[in-house]
Amino acid sequence: MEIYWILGIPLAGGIFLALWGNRGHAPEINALFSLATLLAAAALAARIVAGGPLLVGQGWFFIDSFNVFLVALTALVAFTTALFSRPYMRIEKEHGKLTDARLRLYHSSYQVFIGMMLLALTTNNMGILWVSMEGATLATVLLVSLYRTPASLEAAWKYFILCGVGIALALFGTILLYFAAEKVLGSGGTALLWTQLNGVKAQLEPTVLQLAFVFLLVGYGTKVGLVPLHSWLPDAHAEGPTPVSAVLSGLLLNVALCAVMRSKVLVDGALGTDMAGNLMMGFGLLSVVVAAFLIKRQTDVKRMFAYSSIEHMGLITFAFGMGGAVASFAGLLHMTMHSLTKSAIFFAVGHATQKAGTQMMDDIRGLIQTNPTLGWGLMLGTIAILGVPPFGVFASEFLIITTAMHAHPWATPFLLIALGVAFASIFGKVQPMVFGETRLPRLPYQPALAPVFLHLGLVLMLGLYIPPYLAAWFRQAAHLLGG
Amino acid sequence: MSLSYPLQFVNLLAALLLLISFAMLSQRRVVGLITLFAWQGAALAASTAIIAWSTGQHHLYYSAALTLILKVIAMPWFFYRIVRQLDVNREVESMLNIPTTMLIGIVLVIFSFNLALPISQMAGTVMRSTLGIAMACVLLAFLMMITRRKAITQVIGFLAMENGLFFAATSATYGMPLVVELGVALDVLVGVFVLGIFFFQIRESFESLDLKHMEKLREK
Amino acid sequence: MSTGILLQIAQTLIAILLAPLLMGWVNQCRAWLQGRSAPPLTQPYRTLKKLFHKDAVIAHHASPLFRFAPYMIFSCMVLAAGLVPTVANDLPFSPAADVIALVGVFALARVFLALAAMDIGTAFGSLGARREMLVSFLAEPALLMVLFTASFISQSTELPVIVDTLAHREFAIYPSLAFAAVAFWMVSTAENARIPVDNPTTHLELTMIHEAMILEYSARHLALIEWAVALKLYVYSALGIALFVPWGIAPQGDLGALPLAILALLAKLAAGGAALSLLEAVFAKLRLFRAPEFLGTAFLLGVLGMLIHFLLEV
Amino acid sequence: MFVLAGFDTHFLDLAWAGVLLWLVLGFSALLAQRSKNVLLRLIFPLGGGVALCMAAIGLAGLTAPPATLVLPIGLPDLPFHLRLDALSAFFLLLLGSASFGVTVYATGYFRSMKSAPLALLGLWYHLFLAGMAMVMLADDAYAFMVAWEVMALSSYFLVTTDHDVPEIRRAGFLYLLIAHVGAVSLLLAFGVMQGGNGDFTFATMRQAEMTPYWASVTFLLALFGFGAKAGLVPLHVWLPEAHPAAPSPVSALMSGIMLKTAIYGLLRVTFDLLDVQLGWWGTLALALGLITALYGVIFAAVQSDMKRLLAWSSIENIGILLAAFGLTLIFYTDGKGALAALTLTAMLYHAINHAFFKSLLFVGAGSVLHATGERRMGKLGGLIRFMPWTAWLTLIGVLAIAGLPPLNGFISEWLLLQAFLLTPGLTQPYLNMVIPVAAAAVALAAALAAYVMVKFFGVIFLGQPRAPALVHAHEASWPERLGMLWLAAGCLLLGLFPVQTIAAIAPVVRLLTGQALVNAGNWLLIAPLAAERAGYAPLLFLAVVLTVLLLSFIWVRRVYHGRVRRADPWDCGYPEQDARMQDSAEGFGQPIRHIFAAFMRVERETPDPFDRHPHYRGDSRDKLWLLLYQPIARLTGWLSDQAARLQHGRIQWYLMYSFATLVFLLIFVSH
Repeated sequence: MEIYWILGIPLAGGIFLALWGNRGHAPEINALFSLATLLAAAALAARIVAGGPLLVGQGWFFIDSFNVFLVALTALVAFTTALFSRPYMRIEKEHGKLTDARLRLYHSSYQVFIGMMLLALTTNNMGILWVSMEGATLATVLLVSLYRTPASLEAAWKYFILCGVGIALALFGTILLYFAAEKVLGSGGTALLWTQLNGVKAQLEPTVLQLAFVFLLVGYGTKVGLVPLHSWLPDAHAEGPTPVSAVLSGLLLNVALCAVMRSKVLVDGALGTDMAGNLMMGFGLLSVVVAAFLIKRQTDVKRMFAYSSIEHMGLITFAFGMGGAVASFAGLLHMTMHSLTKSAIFFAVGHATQKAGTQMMDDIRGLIQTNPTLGWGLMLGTIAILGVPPFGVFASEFLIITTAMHAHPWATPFLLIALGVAFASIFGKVQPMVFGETRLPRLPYQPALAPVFLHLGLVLMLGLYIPPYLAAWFRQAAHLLGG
Repeated sequence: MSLSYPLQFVNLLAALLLLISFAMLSQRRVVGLITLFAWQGAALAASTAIIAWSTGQHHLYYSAALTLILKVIAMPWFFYRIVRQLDVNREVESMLNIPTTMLIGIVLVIFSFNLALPISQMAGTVMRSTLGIAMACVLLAFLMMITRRKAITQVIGFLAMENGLFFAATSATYGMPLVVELGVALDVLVGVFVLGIFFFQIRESFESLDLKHMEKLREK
Repeated sequence: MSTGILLQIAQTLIAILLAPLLMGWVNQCRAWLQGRSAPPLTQPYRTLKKLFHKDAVIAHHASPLFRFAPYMIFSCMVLAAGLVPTVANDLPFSPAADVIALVGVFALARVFLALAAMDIGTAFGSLGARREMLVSFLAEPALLMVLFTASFISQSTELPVIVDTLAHREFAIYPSLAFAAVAFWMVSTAENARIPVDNPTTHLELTMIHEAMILEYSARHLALIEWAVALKLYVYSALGIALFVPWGIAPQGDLGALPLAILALLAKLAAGGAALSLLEAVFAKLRLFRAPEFLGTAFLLGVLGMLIHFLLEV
Repeated sequence: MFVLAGFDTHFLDLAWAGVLLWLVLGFSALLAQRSKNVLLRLIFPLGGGVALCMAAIGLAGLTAPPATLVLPIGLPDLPFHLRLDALSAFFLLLLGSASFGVTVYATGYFRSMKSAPLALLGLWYHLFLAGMAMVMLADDAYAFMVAWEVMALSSYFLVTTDHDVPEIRRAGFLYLLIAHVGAVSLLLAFGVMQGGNGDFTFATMRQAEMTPYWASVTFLLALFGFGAKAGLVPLHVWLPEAHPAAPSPVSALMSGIMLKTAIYGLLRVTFDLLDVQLGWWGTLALALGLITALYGVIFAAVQSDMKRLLAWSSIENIGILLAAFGLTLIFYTDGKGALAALTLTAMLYHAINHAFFKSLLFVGAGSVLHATGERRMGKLGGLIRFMPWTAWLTLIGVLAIAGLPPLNGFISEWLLLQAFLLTPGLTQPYLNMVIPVAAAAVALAAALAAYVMVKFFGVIFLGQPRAPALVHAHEASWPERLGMLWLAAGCLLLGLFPVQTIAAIAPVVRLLTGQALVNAGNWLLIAPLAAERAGYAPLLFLAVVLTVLLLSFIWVRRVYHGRVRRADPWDCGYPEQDARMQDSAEGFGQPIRHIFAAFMRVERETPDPFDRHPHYRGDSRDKLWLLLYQPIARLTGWLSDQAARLQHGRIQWYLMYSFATLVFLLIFVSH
């Protein structure tokens, strides 16, 4: 059964790497474990696409087309990130920023983190979902503070406290859910199984579910980074090591949003109103607008792209909030595109900052002279994330905006303004980084840019051509989300 | 309606929990805070055990034991050690002065009771009103986290919040499925462990656990 | 048709030959009004003859454009002369270019003159070119407005049709034409480099517009340009006649009316020339920066004329 | 070509093949970055060949029945739909014919570039062409938007070819930003038009019934979006920055062709996709167009950088196109089909004219830039003697854009003015008042254009060289001359054969307005509506001028003995002449600046009497920057400051946010 492999490999990897320490080839082993995970995930995806949804282990694990594609995506990005982190971390060590002990911590908790996210994605039990989300948080807290600089400690602390509190609220929501469920399903394990709940969602007590959803939304929403719960996100992204920033904004946010969606489906079923949808649209729109205006004032490149993650998460939340086949489809598509593109950008940014020795954008200039491939990688990645065709981010934005214009015209002025401001801010800052003259010397070593262009290539392809099975997959998922 | 004595006793414990929450809200000294936290844990463990006994939900015994070990013995001891090592006993005055905090706390209690009322009406379990109390505990702990200025007090607030959640779980729903309980417990344990590491790191780079040193990351 | 073509050619020839005479007449009248002893009527012809027999002196770095321009300007004016009905109203060529094209012809000539003036690269040449273009960018649309007013009235931009409507249909009073007439007078003074916009006889280079442009020309090129200038004055007068006092122009295919038409034409031209010189005598030359205001007024009058047409005559 | 009209679908296939070829050429350029010969002798010429084929396809497609094609790429439910009807065919013809000349020119122009950047440029160049072609072929919103943005993106990279110059970076940024905002508003327009069922094909949009309200919303959004691309005032600020920044052939493509894609889109949306049209749209477009035209030409007159001057004049021409578009709408909604046909004909005619003469002027300016390395007109002069080919070919373009007969610029203006003249009897009386004023504005713009062009040609090519180095200016290379010849020939032929051209445009006009322009004249005389109302026969016109020219020349030869003496210029006997005595570009524009000072912010540096090196600098800036764009920037900054207050670093406050959100939501749902 692939599912056990998928969960087992990373956890085993975590333990193994913790024991193995840094006695040579740890990065390679890390990459190997991720590769194994990726293969298992691919196998699982193939099976799901062939055979449809799947309940495993007395219904403790439930894999439908919605989460299996997130599983595949997670495994893929995890693998490429591992590839990227191999040279990156080596150089960090050469720069004396990291010790062997910390690298050991990094590698093992990286695997654990991936494992936790996969668990969160595949579990069928809302309780376990909560547990694994908390686990993922804990695994990354120490990664954020890996450099032990005051700034990184502060970021990690805020990350821990804010997300911890958020998660706690989510737990309360889960309890309320269970409280409502056990009256229908009776006490015991089954009452938290999502499939069971989904079966009886019409009978669940609306008032309780309302409260539950509020707690779940605020709880998991904190991890999604919805304004005004987002405050931890820019700090954590800017201060942690770049590979961590990549997986945080590329994967963790998706997983959290996936949790929100799971509960939304239940609440919609129970209430029969679109209260949940409206709430999500409100949060999404707020996030998009606020993030766009905050991007404008950034000087630190990683911080800027962290805010852009908030913006895109807001856009996705907005899309899911709108509901309907097209919007949900667009939301899923945007999730994928954002993960791929944003992680690619962080890879490129990582090398750029490493070379310049700073994250201040004013000190990074003329990458195209010092290393053309890196420069073009960053430029194309930025253009992609800004939603310029033919890159796939545009495909989803196209669907989202047109649907919004048709279904909720009132929201479009905000979207128009926010997208415009975000475009002006990000592009106006990235352009001089890539183009123009520079004082920096050429890059001494060859950066690992294969992941960057792999991701961008995928994004480009998906912008022009979405393979039918992938489309079918998206469509099923969109249908599951109440399309 | 009349409740059986054990359950009345649980109600009493519930009231006690709420009381302790208020006490924590007003407590200035860190050590006192830890003590109160331990008591809260004890009350929680007791109520869990009683519910387990009176309703025959055997898995609740496990969680009662867990609570006892973790929240009454392990963590307080751990915190005492930290406080002694880092001597951060004296808490500087909180952001809001105590009376105001109390007033807000009362408002919160009323709010959460109102919120819980319709739900308790339909509660299948014998324990009705406890949900409101649990929610009140959660919100009070939240308030405490907001008002306090030391890292360690924030953590204690965080754990008090978990206590509230735990109480909600046990009293309102006779506890979550065992796996979940174990998972939650594990998470809490790891969390506290991580926190411990943190305290020392923070300590060695800021020479104190005061949060005012950690306001560097901001929008200029 | 054949008669038409004959008439067409005859009319054009008349224009070419008569133009210097008109110029002479205007100069004579002005001399009288200024109390000077007038040059003979045929003075322009003599000037032309003299110029044609002189040696041409051309600046070293004059480009071919400089030598090509005079011919171009001259032929543009001849073409223009062929478009305006003066004696007879059936001009088989006129459909080839209506009033808008007529304005286009003037513009073409002007542009070539200005370019030629800039070609040598002297201070006065480019100064003149700039001023000429400045004057024209207001005068040209004003002229268009005047012509549009007439076209609106006669629902056509073909001059013969316009003349036919105004002269040979039942008589009607068009207030819009009054505005147009004033505008037309202002434009034609500007376009023909007359007072108050420009002074054809000035010798003070700093005040020159038209003269400054042709300072570098000599001999045959100068002769062609002078002739073209005379033709331009003639065409404008003919245009004015056709628009505002068209009576007497022989209608289509009515050869009997020709002699009378010729006499009428001569009379009108004489009167027009006298009037022009009179106006020149009473007005003073404007400062250059007043010129745009002057022409702006003309432009506004033209637009007003059209608006009034829409208000009162539709 | 027309014999093939039976196999109409093949034209679309061919067009698609052409697009593919361009793409392939682009990427092969990237591969061939080692050798410049391959790039200049093989890839660019092939691209030119494709362009010529595109022109042929367009010409054939004009008369062929509409053909559609569905590609296997795109979104799952939305593969790329392509369609070739008369409208797209016409613009394809415009694209192919103009870009052929430009590309031929480019093979000579880029010879001085290094091969690596040239390869990159080749990639973007061909992507740009392919993108524009796709815009004209696209038959669903997604394909259209993708092509639209590919076009914008590739042109952005072309503009920033010399990205080490800060001004050029700024120009490129401004360009891409405004293009993107416009694109988003186009997205919104398509969002209104789609039926809400996620079906974005134009076919369904054509069927869609729309209330006047939503139709107007769509039109305004489209006007904004396409206006941003076309450089409609006040969205024009990027244009005078970006067009000069690009290498000259690229400027030619952008000004000559890319701006027309906006016009194409406007026509497509308004007349083809929307099922209702309202009169006031026309009035709005007319007003905006005239404002744009006058604004553009006034600023063109005061420029001292030759490429900026041309860019501003492009704004003017776009304004005229838009005015014609508005007039068409007015007539069309007023049920005056014949007049609508006339104005639309004028508009399309002007579009293709502008494609030719503006490209010609830009490449001419490019040759000058190449030969002298100087863009400031104040440092040029007298080039007609050192580069006669460039000068005389440019002169054709100058006369054409100045709207002088018998060249092509005059015809479109003539048709437009005819349309103004034939208006009386519109149902809304206020229009009858508006029209004359509009006509006056058009006439004014045309006259000013002549002023601008005299300045352009006179200052650059005539007079004495203003810098000693100019004497060594070398003539343009042969490929450049050939390219310019092609474009100049286009100007001449379009000017001399209006009847045939109008006949060729007729299918487009019929497609959009339901009826075509009737020509009452014969094969050499255009007479819209009726022969006795208006007529113009350029061939005859030219014939007469040439005959008179010839006769007068011969006759002068007769009477004249033909001695010519060369001497120093006389100039009223001023002894020493030097080049600094001529009008500079600023000087030539000074009267206009003096008259229209209200529209611009004039910055002057005047020398004081004791200056060692006295110099004068006069610079006229666009006032809209201060009045519109800077306030927007300030507002954004202010809002950003407000947003920044959220993020002030104190964790207690962050917790407070979560708390407040929670409580708020709880209250929200419990009531």
